Amino acid sequence: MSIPNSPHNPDEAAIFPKETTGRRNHRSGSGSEKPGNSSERNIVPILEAKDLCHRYPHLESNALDKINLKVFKGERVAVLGANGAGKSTLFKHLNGILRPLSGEVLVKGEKVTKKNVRVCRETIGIVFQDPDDQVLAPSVEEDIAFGPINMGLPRSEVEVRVKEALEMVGLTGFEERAPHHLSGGQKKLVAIAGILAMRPEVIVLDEPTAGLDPLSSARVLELIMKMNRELGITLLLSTHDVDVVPYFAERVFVLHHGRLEADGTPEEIFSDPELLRKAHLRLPRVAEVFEMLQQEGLDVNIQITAEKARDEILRVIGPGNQKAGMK
Amino acid sequence: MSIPNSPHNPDEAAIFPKETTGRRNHRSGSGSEKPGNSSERNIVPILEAKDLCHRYPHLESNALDKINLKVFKGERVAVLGANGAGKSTLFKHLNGILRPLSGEVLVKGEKVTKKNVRVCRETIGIVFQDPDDQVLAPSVEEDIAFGPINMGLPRSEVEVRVKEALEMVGLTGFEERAPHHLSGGQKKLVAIAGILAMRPEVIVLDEPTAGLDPLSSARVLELIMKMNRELGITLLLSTHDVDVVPYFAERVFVLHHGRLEADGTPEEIFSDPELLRKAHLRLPRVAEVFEMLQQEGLDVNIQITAEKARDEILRVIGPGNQKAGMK
Amino acid sequence: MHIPDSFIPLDHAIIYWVLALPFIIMSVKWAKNELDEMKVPILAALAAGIFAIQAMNIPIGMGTSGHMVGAALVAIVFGSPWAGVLVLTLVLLVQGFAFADGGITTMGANILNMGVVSGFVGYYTYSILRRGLSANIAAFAGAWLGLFISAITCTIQLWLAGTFPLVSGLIAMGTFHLIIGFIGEGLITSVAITAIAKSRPDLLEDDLNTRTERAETEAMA
Amino acid sequence: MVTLTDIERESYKDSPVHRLDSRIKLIFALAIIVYAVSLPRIHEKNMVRLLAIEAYLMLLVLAAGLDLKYFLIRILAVLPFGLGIAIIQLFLRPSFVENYTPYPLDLPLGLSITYEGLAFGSTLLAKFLVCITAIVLLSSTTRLRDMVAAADRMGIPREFTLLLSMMVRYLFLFWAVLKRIKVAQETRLFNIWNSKVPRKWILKQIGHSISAIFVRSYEQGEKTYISMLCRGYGSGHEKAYYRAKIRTTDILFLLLSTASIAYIHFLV
Repeated sequence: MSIPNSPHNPDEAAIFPKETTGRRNHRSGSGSEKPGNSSERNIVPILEAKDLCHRYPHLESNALDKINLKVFKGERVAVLGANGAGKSTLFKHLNGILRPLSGEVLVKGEKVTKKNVRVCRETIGIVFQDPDDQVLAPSVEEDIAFGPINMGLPRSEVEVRVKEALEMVGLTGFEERAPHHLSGGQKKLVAIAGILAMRPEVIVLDEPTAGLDPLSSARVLELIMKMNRELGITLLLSTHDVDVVPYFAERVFVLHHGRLEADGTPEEIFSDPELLRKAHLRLPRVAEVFEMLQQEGLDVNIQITAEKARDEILRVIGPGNQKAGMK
Repeated sequence: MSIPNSPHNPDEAAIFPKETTGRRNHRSGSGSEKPGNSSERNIVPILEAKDLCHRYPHLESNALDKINLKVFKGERVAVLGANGAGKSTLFKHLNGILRPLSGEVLVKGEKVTKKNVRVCRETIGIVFQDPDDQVLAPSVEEDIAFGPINMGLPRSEVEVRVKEALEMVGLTGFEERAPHHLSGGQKKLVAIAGILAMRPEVIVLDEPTAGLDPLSSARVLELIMKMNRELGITLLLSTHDVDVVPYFAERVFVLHHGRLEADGTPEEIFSDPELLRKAHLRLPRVAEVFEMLQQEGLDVNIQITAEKARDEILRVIGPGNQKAGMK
Repeated sequence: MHIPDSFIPLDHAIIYWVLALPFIIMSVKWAKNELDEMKVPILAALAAGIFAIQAMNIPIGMGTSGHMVGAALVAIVFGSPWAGVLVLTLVLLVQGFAFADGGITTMGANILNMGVVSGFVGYYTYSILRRGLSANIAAFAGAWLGLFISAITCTIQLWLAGTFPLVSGLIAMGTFHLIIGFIGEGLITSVAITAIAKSRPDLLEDDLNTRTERAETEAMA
Repeated sequence: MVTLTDIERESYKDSPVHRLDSRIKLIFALAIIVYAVSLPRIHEKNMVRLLAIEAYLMLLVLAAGLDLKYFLIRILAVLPFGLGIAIIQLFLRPSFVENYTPYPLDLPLGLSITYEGLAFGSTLLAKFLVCITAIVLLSSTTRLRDMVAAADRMGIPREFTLLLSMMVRYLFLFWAVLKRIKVAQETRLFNIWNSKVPRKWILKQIGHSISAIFVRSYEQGEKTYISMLCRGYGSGHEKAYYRAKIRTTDILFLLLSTASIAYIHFLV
């Protein structure tokens, strides 16, 4: 038995059509001139990177290489990439934790500088991958209050925010609990609440479902959707779990070896299996079936969610044949 | 947009048909009387748990509750369960790290006792979820040598084993590397090599693909299959990633709240969506599409791998209609 | 408080090494035999953790920051000063050989001051005060006193070496560590003990034997 | 600021010095330090000898291809404390000298400098410099784990070197944890000098992060212990694993260095 769906050898796929990448890259770079779906909402992107480069002192090559991207208010964007593609490095630039080697990051049109970095961090909250790095206080409420207190808010306001954040993530009643004794999924929720309490406009989440089982993972994703829907928070989420992306993202960035290889809707991205394999990723499981059907010569479009897959299969079978297949 | 495929509320599904569970449990419990697929290979199971119970001192309920299972030589078994279902606790009983509250564990028909525990640990190797818990030496070769040295093997033999294990996992040339310079996937391979060098008959892997990106995950699974195929190692693997199971396992145990809820082939297990939801799991993404098609009244069988899904869809479309759908 | 090489003449340095060695050997023996071998990996990982903890800046005031030593904290959690000796020995070895922080010839003296003195003084002050006071106050006093006494020992060693005048040295080092120790060692240890009591209450169980028994029932080592 | 990462980066370079056996380098560094410390506290030849040794060490630094800026930063990182103590010697009267010759210089506050104080202070500083250079050279050309292996092969009991080797392994892990914790705290606007929040609260938060690292490293040890049991730990066969052998170049280096020190001591 062999394991299908394993990404190709990267060397094999190295001859990737450069033009496609170039065009894709531009879509984000020139969002303001060419009014796309997202730029209609707002002319000034809430978050923008211009030719952003980063290099770690001990490494030879750039960890981020001329990244150009724009995120608009209210969007839900997924950053897809294998481990080491540069997702976490990119995120650390978005609120001025790292300083660019060249290029710049703009928050609401303003360049992130040493001066405005505190404001930027209030605008852009980051939820890190391992909640144990973030949730340090011995009780849930103390941890959630950490950000608001650092912002210099008065005690009463802090209390309101802690209460609200706990309600939002569905952990009311957990105030006194020690985070150490919570499950992985619950700890993740506390980490998110800690950021929510700072009322940021953008929340960046690094691999929010990593290590979580299906139930916790679904809960975290539901919460993320709710934050976007109810609070209008712009979301940027990194993941290497391609199956989760179609259910969450309106737009997808594909990152590979520190370069932004593509920027498009999930449908666009996942209709290009070669692109994904080059980035050491794979197709969603459902899409894989459709790719195989295409290889069999069937006239189907690649679908990425279960619902659309069902509809596409029903369409191919056709209303006449459907009866034949009935029980 | 809602997230489909989220497991149901556990309370809703609480009225789970007890009979089914009972029957399923027995399949494994009475393997010797009723010659099944697996017991044909060997009468004495290489690993067996009899009414195994475990309780952690600070908890009220049993972490493991009357577990009965048998694993036969050369099998590839997946233990499916949500976080906290008891998978890791079960594994720690299999080589005498934990002592049962009641019941017993048999390795090659012999009860694990304080006396033979060292031999058991040479027979049954455990690869833990987080390679940082296991890779304890500051260089790859020192780490792989740890097990063989503890077995009291002569120096020359240790060197041979280190070399072989590194070859097997494809990390030859990494002898001198420091673990913190390795990627997550590579660290996992080192952890596996450390166990392989002890030449165990059974390898137990706790969530071997957790946190790995698609490429690393595929590499680890390929290695696992190779160990089974080439070295005849019996494999027991825990996971909550249901999508991976069909590509790996011949048999599946479903664990929930410390109980063994089911034991069967992947096809059997995944044809029962209710069972999975009760265990806080979900159907594989591909199977989900088929479940939806069934709900539409289509006469399809639930398929779990991409290949079989393709064949099933082609079957439903039928050879006549297939032409109609052709490009 | 790390005494560098050449600040103590070689003959003195050798005497401090000779004094420190039995403590180091005893502490390894303690880790291996006294309770169970489980202590060995825990102490190694903890030494790595203490190394990171010592790199955390603690604001003392007026723009100066200090850091924690941690011998008392380790000794209190393990219920034995030997743990403090062993962990600090490991940390000082790495600091000395990797960072040139503290010397090689003077390492014996440094281990005596920071590991043995602050571990023993810290732990026994804690355990005596613990009879009548709450854990966090006892921990505060233990850690503070441990650090203070070890600074005094350090001053005396430098005086014996002829590098420091006794009185003014005592006044300078004493006041400095009285202040640093109050915040950096005392307060932080007390907060840490309270926090550990909440996340891992079992680590602070007074009766060490119950802990060992539990470990034995769990592991068939 | 010198971090573990910088030290490690240098130690991973490749040069004739890096390739020397770690035992040889360890013995060499120890010999240099013991020699420097053992020189008399006041002696007219001290300066020449120490500076000659320092020059020899600097030659090795160049041969090792170390980043000179990094090397300087590392020296400067530890120098201030030593410099401070050395400078106050000028104003003190070293207790081990009986007669003092005051330096003809009028100072306020009734301070005076003595020739003996000057000689002692400068020797102290020179010795200090040589010792730090030897250690920085050692740690920049020898990986930490090789030092542990060297210690093991030189007869330090395995019980202790296993502890050291595991500590070195987890050192880098917790260094990374510390960095991640700091980044996460910065993201939430934590700053130990933030005047908008009470100092007491800030100290409490530091206590929390320290206890979090403490508990995490303790639990890392517990988990590692379990995995060690699974790999037969406690069988009594504990031995270290290494492959390096001492080569002729190692012996030559040791002979050359011994000769150089001897030459410096007796003939300079």
